[in-house]
Amino acid sequence: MIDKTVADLREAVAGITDGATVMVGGFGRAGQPVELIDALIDAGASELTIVSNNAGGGDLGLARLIAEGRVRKVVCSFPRQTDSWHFDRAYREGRLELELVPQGNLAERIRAAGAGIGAFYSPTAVGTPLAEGREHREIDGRTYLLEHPIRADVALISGLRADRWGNVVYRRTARNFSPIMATAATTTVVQVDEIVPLGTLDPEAIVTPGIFVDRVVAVGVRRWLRDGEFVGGVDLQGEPLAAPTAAPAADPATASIAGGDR
Amino acid sequence: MIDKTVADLREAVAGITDGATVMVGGFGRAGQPVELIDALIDAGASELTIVSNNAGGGDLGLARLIAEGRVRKVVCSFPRQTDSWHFDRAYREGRLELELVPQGNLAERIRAAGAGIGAFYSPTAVGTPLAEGREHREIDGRTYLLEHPIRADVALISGLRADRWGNVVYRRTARNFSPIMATAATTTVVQVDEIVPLGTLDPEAIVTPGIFVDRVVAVGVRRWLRDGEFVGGVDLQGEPLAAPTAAPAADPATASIAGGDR
Amino acid sequence: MTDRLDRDALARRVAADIPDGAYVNLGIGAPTLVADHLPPGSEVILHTENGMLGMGPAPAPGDVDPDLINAGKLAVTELPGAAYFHHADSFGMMRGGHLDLCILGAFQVSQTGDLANWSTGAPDAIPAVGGAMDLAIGAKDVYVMTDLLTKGGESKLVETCTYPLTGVGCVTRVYTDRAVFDVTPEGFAVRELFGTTTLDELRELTGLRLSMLPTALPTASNTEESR
Amino acid sequence: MTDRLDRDALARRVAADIPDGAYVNLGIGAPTLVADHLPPGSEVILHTENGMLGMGPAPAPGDVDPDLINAGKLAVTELPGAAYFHHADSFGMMRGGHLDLCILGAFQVSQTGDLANWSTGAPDAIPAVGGAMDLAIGAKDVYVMTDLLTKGGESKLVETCTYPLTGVGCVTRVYTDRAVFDVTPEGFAVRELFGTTTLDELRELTGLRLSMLPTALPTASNTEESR
Repeated sequence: MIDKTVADLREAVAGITDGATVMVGGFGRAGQPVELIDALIDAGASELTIVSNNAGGGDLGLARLIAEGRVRKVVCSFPRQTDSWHFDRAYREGRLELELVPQGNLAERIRAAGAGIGAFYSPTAVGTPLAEGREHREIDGRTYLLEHPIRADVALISGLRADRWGNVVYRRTARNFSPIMATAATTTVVQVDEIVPLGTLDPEAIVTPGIFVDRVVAVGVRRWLRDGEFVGGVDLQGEPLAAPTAAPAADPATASIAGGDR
Repeated sequence: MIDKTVADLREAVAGITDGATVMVGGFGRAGQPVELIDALIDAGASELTIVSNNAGGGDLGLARLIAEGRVRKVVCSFPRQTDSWHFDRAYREGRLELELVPQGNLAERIRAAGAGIGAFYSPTAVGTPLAEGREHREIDGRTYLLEHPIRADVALISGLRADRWGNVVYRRTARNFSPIMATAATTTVVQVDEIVPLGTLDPEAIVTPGIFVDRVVAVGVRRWLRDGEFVGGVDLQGEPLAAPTAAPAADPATASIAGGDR
Repeated sequence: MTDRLDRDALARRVAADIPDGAYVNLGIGAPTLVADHLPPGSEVILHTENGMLGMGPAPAPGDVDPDLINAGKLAVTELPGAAYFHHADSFGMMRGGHLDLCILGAFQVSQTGDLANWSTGAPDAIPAVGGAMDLAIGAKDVYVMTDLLTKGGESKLVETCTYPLTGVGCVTRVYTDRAVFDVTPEGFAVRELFGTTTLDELRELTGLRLSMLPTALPTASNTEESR
Repeated sequence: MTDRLDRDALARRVAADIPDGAYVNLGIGAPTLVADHLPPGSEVILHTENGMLGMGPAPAPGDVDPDLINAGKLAVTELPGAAYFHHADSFGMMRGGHLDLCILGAFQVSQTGDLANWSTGAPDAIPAVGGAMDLAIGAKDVYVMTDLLTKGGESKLVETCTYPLTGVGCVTRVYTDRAVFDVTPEGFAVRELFGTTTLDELRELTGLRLSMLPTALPTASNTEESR
């Protein structure tokens, strides 16, 4: 019998070694496997290379992993956010290396790793500083850059529900990078709100088939959901809405009035 | 208001000109847009280049298009079937050209066209006759072949349901090539069993978002389904199971015993 | 000063040019405002790079869903007809030329349509590119929405970009607070002047040889207001 | 004659080697039979190239669903836990090395693991390759299931394939009606002999320098029968 579920978060991240390359799903906070990252911090691995769209925001999850000094290098498209102070400090102090990849190339390179593509030509970034020193090729009158796959030892991702075969469904824009990261890592670990019986997930709507998944751990239903349905009552970080007397903290997160981070 | 639905099959295939490259969804009979192909035959276009996994079986659909002498070239992975007599004859008589592409390269080349990839390196077919004269490249110790996108003027595909924005869901293995073909053609035409109100399809389960679809036409629920659920009573070709003395009707529409009204 | 369009008026002006049924990606920042000014009754389908078509406006404060955000990581909503997909599919949509239009901010736009909007090249800046380069080369049309001048008074329309490029020859139109410009083979051509702005004034502010499209509207902002 | 395994017995023999939990693609033809002999209670997840994981056995005659077929275009069923996906994803699964095992038929297998199974190279034949080349290079292990000899009595195990190749150095094991062979750096090594078949006999039939694995089982077919 196939049972990819593991009992707890500790077991879910077991075996991630110092120096490992770890893909981390999520776009900002949506779909970020915060519980798995916390377990990874507890487990103690360091000198990690992180592949993720962002480099953490606030003090949670990826940001905390960086704050704890566990990250040697970040491969991402958008590290700089209003609340990326942990990354910013580590970067400015030269404590970690940054490899900047345009978001679409990042996604396609991850997909290529999972799909056995040796390399591909992308039109993105041609003529920009990110094209310097790269192989250019003209195809049908357009210039492209050669892009190579990005693989990882481990992918940590967050889904809504999974079954014991490792089939996963996501919720809304929390899907983002997770389905492709699941295909590109030697070991893929998925945290979900709940594990459901085999045969419960609609076979037409499964986004990540279990073939890409090695371990599944249930972390409990998020506070803004009930039976998988949105019930509201939280802020963008998923924290319960403040009572009338919410005091703004003295941190930069409150300085965001226009919300843009570019 | 966006309304991609068209009134009938004639309108659905309008504008397909002689010499056009037409992608045709389906794997064998599953997902083959037989009604659209019939309309294309009626519309009269010829000298077509067909991109499809197979080259037709039996006397229906793609096989009939070939039998009618409308096809100049077939790009496919598996033309030879036990019932591909129309293709076989045309090929042996030199009336059409065949470009044989391994199935995975065919799929990936179609995807590449839709995803704006200039070309990619595939390990498939290295060392085989299909690699002759092709660009080889060694990447990380493995040899790959350069593969280029396959685009089309029109894609004809078959789905289960669609809405007026052109969002499409499929049924079981009838999905096959259709979602990628929808992305790779200038004009994508979808036949579905039924058109449903906007907002009815689950946003998490939409396989082809409407951005890839230009025209949608309803052709009626297939005879082996009721309310989208399988009710049985047909053979592999979708024909009603023979009753002990079932006389083949002159008009296929009257042969519906399982509640379909195709 | 009052002749110049403010951000909201500019967003309204841009929105008025988006045809019914268009698939549009709105960049982070000012372009996001365009969503609030789409003509009522028109169906424009908004794409967000993080995996959604059919994005709706911001939710009421109590209805913020942390799983439903846009590229700027702000809460949005889901319209009937919406669809979700993963990042490779989302950027395949862009790169494959399926979006009709993308509206971006800019540091500089050159007269050949080069765009610089991701980095000022400052040596101590932390670089971040996000989806800007993919968007710039992906959409059928790339419109830029920006003030004509920087806070320091320099023209953002330039002969050649001095900031690091986002994309080459990708911008087709620029909406500024003073005028709308098309990028043509002969450089920037004024499509529309706002308020009392004149062609000569624009030439002086930009230092560029600007032409005037035969169809240019001299007082579009007023026209807008009187609708 | 009776010492040789028939197709069903061979399918049972192959099936016995598939570990619980393996992701397996069965080629068209004889390999399809393996599905009928998977050990009860073991969960082996079958992949079919036309977009499905969790494929079940053939349906009852009245339950044939034309939308649910395998790579050979035969009716199959859906097991609980099944998932559907499109062709690019299906072949990405293969090419990306996610399948544990693929079982294919063969015209010839060379002692370096080259496979020829798609074309006899006959000048008047209509070529058709399907997914064979993708499968050959994609799965972690490629097992071939075949009679040792052609109907004309020629060995399908050869020094060098004379038929057009499907894949280079891809086969790891060959199950035949007389013996099981591993492809090793030193060529074919006998892993198991069926019935009264001897190593010398195999050397004569194949004309190849064959070695014997230290762990080789001389009478596996009997062992099988007595389970």
